[in-house]
Amino acid sequence: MNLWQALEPAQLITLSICVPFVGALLVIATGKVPNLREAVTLITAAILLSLVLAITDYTFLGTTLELDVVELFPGLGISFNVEPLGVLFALVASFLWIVTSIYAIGYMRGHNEINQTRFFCCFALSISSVMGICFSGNLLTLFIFYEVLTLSTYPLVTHAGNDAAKQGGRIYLGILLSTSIAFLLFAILGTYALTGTLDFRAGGIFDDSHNKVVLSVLLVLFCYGVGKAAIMPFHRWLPAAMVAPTPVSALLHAVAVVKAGVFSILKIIIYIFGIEGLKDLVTTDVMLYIGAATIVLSSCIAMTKDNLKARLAYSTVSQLSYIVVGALLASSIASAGAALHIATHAVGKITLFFCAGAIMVASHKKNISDMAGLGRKMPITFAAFAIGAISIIGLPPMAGTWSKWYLAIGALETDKFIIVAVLMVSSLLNIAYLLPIPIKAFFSKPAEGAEPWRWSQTKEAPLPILVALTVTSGCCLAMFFYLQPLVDLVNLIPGVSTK
Amino acid sequence: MSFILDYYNYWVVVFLMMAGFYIVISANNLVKKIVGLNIFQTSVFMLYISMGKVSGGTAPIVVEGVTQYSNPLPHVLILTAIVVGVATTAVGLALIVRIKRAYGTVEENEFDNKDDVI
Amino acid sequence: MLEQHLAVLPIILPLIAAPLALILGRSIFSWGFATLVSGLAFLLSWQLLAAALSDGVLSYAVGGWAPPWGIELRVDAANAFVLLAVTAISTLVLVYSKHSIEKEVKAANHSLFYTAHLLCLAGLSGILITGDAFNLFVFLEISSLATYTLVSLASDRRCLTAAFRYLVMGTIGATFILIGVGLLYMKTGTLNMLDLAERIDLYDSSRTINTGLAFIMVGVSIKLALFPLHMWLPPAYTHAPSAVTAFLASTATKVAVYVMIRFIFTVFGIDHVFVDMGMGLILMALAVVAIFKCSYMATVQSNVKTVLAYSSVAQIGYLVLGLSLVSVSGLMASMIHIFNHALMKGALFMAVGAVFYRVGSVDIKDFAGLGRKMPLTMAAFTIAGLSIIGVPLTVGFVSKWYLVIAALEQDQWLVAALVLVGSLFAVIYIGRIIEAAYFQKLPESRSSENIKEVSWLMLVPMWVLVIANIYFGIDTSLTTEAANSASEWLFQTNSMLENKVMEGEVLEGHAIEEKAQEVSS
Amino acid sequence: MAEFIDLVLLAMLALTALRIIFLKDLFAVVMLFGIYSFLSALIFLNLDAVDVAFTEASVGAGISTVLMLVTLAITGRKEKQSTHSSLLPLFVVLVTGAALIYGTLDMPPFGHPDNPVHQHVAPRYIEESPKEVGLPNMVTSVLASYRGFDTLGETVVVFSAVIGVLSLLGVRRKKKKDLESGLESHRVLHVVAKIIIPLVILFALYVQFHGDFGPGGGFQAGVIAAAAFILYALILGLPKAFAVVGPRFLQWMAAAGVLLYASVGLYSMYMGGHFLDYNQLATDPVAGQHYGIIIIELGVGVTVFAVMLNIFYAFGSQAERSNVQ
Repeated sequence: MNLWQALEPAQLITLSICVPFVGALLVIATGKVPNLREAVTLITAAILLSLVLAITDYTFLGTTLELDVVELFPGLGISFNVEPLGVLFALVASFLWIVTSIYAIGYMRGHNEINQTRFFCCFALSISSVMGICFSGNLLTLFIFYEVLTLSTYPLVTHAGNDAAKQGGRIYLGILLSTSIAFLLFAILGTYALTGTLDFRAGGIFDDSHNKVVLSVLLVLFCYGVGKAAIMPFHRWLPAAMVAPTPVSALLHAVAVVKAGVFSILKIIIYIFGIEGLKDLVTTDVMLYIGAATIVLSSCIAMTKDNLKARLAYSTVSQLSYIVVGALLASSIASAGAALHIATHAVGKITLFFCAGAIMVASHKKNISDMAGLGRKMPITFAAFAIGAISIIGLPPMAGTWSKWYLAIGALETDKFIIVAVLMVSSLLNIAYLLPIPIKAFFSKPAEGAEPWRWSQTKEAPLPILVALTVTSGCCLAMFFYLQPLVDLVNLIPGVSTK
Repeated sequence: MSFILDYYNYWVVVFLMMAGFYIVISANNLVKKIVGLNIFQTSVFMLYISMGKVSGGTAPIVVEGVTQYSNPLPHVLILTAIVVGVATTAVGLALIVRIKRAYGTVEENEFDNKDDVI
Repeated sequence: MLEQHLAVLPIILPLIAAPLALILGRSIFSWGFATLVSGLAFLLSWQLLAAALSDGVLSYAVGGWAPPWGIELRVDAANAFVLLAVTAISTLVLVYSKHSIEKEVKAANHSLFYTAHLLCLAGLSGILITGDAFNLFVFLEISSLATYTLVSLASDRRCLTAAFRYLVMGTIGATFILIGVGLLYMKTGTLNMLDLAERIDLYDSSRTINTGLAFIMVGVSIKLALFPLHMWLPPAYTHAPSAVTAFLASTATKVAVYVMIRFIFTVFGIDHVFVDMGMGLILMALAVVAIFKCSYMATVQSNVKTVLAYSSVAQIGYLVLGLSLVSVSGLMASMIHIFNHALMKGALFMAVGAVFYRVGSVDIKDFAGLGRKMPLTMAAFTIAGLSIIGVPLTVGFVSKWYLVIAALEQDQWLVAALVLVGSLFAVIYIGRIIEAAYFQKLPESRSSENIKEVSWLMLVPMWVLVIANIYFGIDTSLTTEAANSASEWLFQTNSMLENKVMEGEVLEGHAIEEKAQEVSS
Repeated sequence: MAEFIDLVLLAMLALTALRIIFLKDLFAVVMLFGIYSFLSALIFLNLDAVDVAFTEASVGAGISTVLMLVTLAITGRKEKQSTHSSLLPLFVVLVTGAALIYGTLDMPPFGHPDNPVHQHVAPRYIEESPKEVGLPNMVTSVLASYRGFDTLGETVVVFSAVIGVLSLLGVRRKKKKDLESGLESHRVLHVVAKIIIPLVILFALYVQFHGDFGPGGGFQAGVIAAAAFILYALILGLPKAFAVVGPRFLQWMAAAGVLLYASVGLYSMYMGGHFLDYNQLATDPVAGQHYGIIIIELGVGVTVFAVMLNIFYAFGSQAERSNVQ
């Protein structure tokens, strides 16, 4: 599927970052003509996907793609280096961008949102920076694109411009920027001061000569510095970001931004500390149990939320910590599970958000308690919701099964039975807070006092929305049966294996 | 005793400087602050001139038969410094005149009641 | 001819131009003339930096009298670098000030404004270049007097009290420096800085010398607004005309920081200052307190100029922190930040001045909705604001990077952490303004007013600085090279001084400097 | 004997300073400051600094005091009681003073010929300057030649001061002639003034050109000449003084003085020397020094005269304005 054979392989990296960026500029240029603007978005997304597929090809062929762009400091600059984990994330993000774009067109028009040009522009910009994060060759580059991602999503969060949106935006920017500057940058600088390099290397850049206590502190700083991974207690920004329009919540706060966070942690653990090196650090276990606590606690919080998006947000917080826990288990199979969870959780959660948005557009309902009986009016939507929910819970025949499977095996291998227990409990909690929603929607009657005249008018959401959520729920199903390419990709990561 | 003879001059000068400095930072009236500033500076000038003095020397103007002159360099520096001082004084006083016109007062504690001084 | 006099020209060019600008009289002529002269000074300082980087040091004996009898001008990589920043900002601000001044200063005072600006520029250049401690005092007073004048030219009456406070504090500072220089002179008999450096070591443990050092340090600290001696700065920056604030914020305090560096590294020697006197710890503590206290103050102000003024005091904390680390990389971080902070604050204050030009007030609430009305100005503000925060690909990030690396090099992990945590305040105080500009609606009362983008004469200098913020944030080679050779130069001079003491040999005249030059080449 | 005089003068200075601290009547404060200035001029004289004494007497006791008095006429003569505590200032002053006293302990003894200041740099001025520069007054040699750059800076400082004062106060030409200004009705004063003023100007010229040989020079001469015109303005009123030399003209004069000074430097650069290298001005270096010093002293004198008079004009017209009100 390589459409770009004529090009120098390394140029693909440049293109995959520049294409969405140029797309953003074109969106501004064509802002006056909505149809053209949306066409630009879709075409850009399609080109990007083809680029990433080409990069995937090269990765399977074993070609190394490296690119040094500019030297910021002596011997240190923006440089890119494609490795399998990044490719996996890039695949997920670029594929889901197309789907989300289709969805967003339906949603934004159906909802008559203001400032649509700014919306699509920032959207493309954040995808551009996600690509930068995926392919970053050193911590500095990762950090730079991480910050660009934070800044370019800020206007999306505050999109509505009302007080709630501004408050949400403040929390969002406040937590993400603060943690990244105070912890992540500090950890990066500390790493640089210790080792003199920031390159991602197989097996890590630390060795036995470095003080283990300092490294332990650095690990904590990295974990909390990547605020996007939403480890408690720095998870508040994610529910706060739910004030954004649903497509933003769907792609960015279920996929791109949050996954950029856990991806960064995974990448730092694999390529900076090294999975082996992690085992010697005292804080590994500490962070592991904090991650486990996050899984359980945020699931509990999710149960109490009646607002659908808020419930999904806490669910996301919980699921993100699966990946963190997988990474911190310091076993090759758990790491593989963590990497796969990036993909499987992405399709599952985005389906759920799509459904939430569809409900909002079609019936203007936000609260779960109002949705009883809605399933009969919107069968496709709620069917998709059920599929997504089952995938998140981790039951066959949905994609989520595999990643949880590997995570559990990893936990067993390392004799961390508490983690196994946490995984089980969490699955039960998932069932408790996700499944009742479609069940009630299909089998309950509308609550008393619902406006009947309005009720009768409710029908399925616009076509683009339905297309999008059908595709993603289809993916949940398909990935259960056809996960092998992704598993192969994950097995290419040094030190990580599903066996 | 010779210790005192050697240094009494400097000590008194230090006292004078500090008197001027005290007026600057404690005075309530802006004109008095400027007076204090002048006293402070004039006393610093004395420090400089004192160090240029040679016992038994004369003013540094060539006169037949004199071999011992006081050091001319501090004198030059202080000539310059005096001019700098009067320049500052003039600008400071001009500011005071304008402040009086704008606020109706030149007493420091009266500004605070008038919302303006940060 | 030109090469021979390169060192003196950046001083005398604006010095001579100032009276001419007064004679020209008409606002437009003085403006054009002053801008031209400042631009020439910029080109000269560019030459000067190139010469200093290739040849090491340029010494110029004014009046043909050899130092220490005459006054010497000494240009090295360090002061040429700062001079470049000063003249560049001056030129840009002058271009900018034409319209800004028309709005904020009475028409009758326009030519006086440009005269005072040139005088200030001449004073600052003189402070940087001179190699004579007393001559430094004279130029300090030229720039100070011009500054008091510039501050008091605004139309709001509060500028008067601000200028008066500045005048009193500034004069106290200058007098302290005068006392300090006097004490040094008393013990050494010389005023030439290099000569002083050589002779001070002969009297190493002298109480008089130490007192002199203390007085010079306190005096300079007042001038550079080091916490807690910064009280004059926020009102002065708040109430001065916007163009003046943009100029002063990015140059005057930077020059004072350079003076501090100059005295510590080339006159007293770091061993004396930091080891014997323990100044390093004091400076470091004050710097950290400045960063936190003043950053916090910046977050609670409502006037945007005051916000940025407090931010400046906090940034001075970073500058002082860098030099208090006593290492080549720490000093280099300070030198880079001198340059970078000039770029950031210049752009920010210019943007705020543009808002004042259109809206007539710079309270945060007046920024509401300006993102749409003045897109270019607010975009400039946003980018420069991100630079203050230290977002990657801006100069702010480069500064912070070097400062933290320098701290970590000395195993000062706590200081490094504090630097980063301190910079979080910038997120708040810049964020408040940006949020108001982009995510609040223009108040109803203003919608009828004709608020639109300012003229290109104000936008171009602003955007030149903004682009410089990004350019030097990506291509750091120029700043790094200049700052690095500047700080290495300062350290070499310093270590030469110390070696001399250890070997017990007394080098006469400028032998030390020649030796240092040999080593560097 | 000299030490004794010194001690007495210092004691009087200390008393004056103490009195100023506690006095609330500002008129008295300013008069005492004038006295303080005079006393310090005497001390300078006693310490062989004749040029400095001359300057301090004319500036500190003269111009500064006059300006302060004019300011008082506008702002009122009573200081109000301060509301804030004076403990903090006292503490700051005590600490500073203690530091200084500590610093004096290692100072070279007062007046001792072996002190470093008399051993390094200065000996060359004393021994060589009569030959190198050719003037008997070493202070003038150092001021105008060795440290001519400082003096250029000093002239520019004065110029900056007038820029500041003019921008703050401005000089207003009065339109209405109806108000009687000055002391026009005092006939006796008119006559005396008309006799004195030419003498003062003559003296100023003497000081200007005799500065090479005895105490004096451009700065003192400028101040004295300005004093003559200030006297004129006081007695005959500002409008009449404006008719003689107008404020606008004075602005140009102030600028011209600075330019005259700087042009000497530029010319010496043109002749192939360094900036302000007077040796280049003539074939004989000593003659060149002499030409250079005369011209730059003239520049200083012109600027100082123009600036001082213009500052007085500015304050004077403000005072008249407040009288009208």
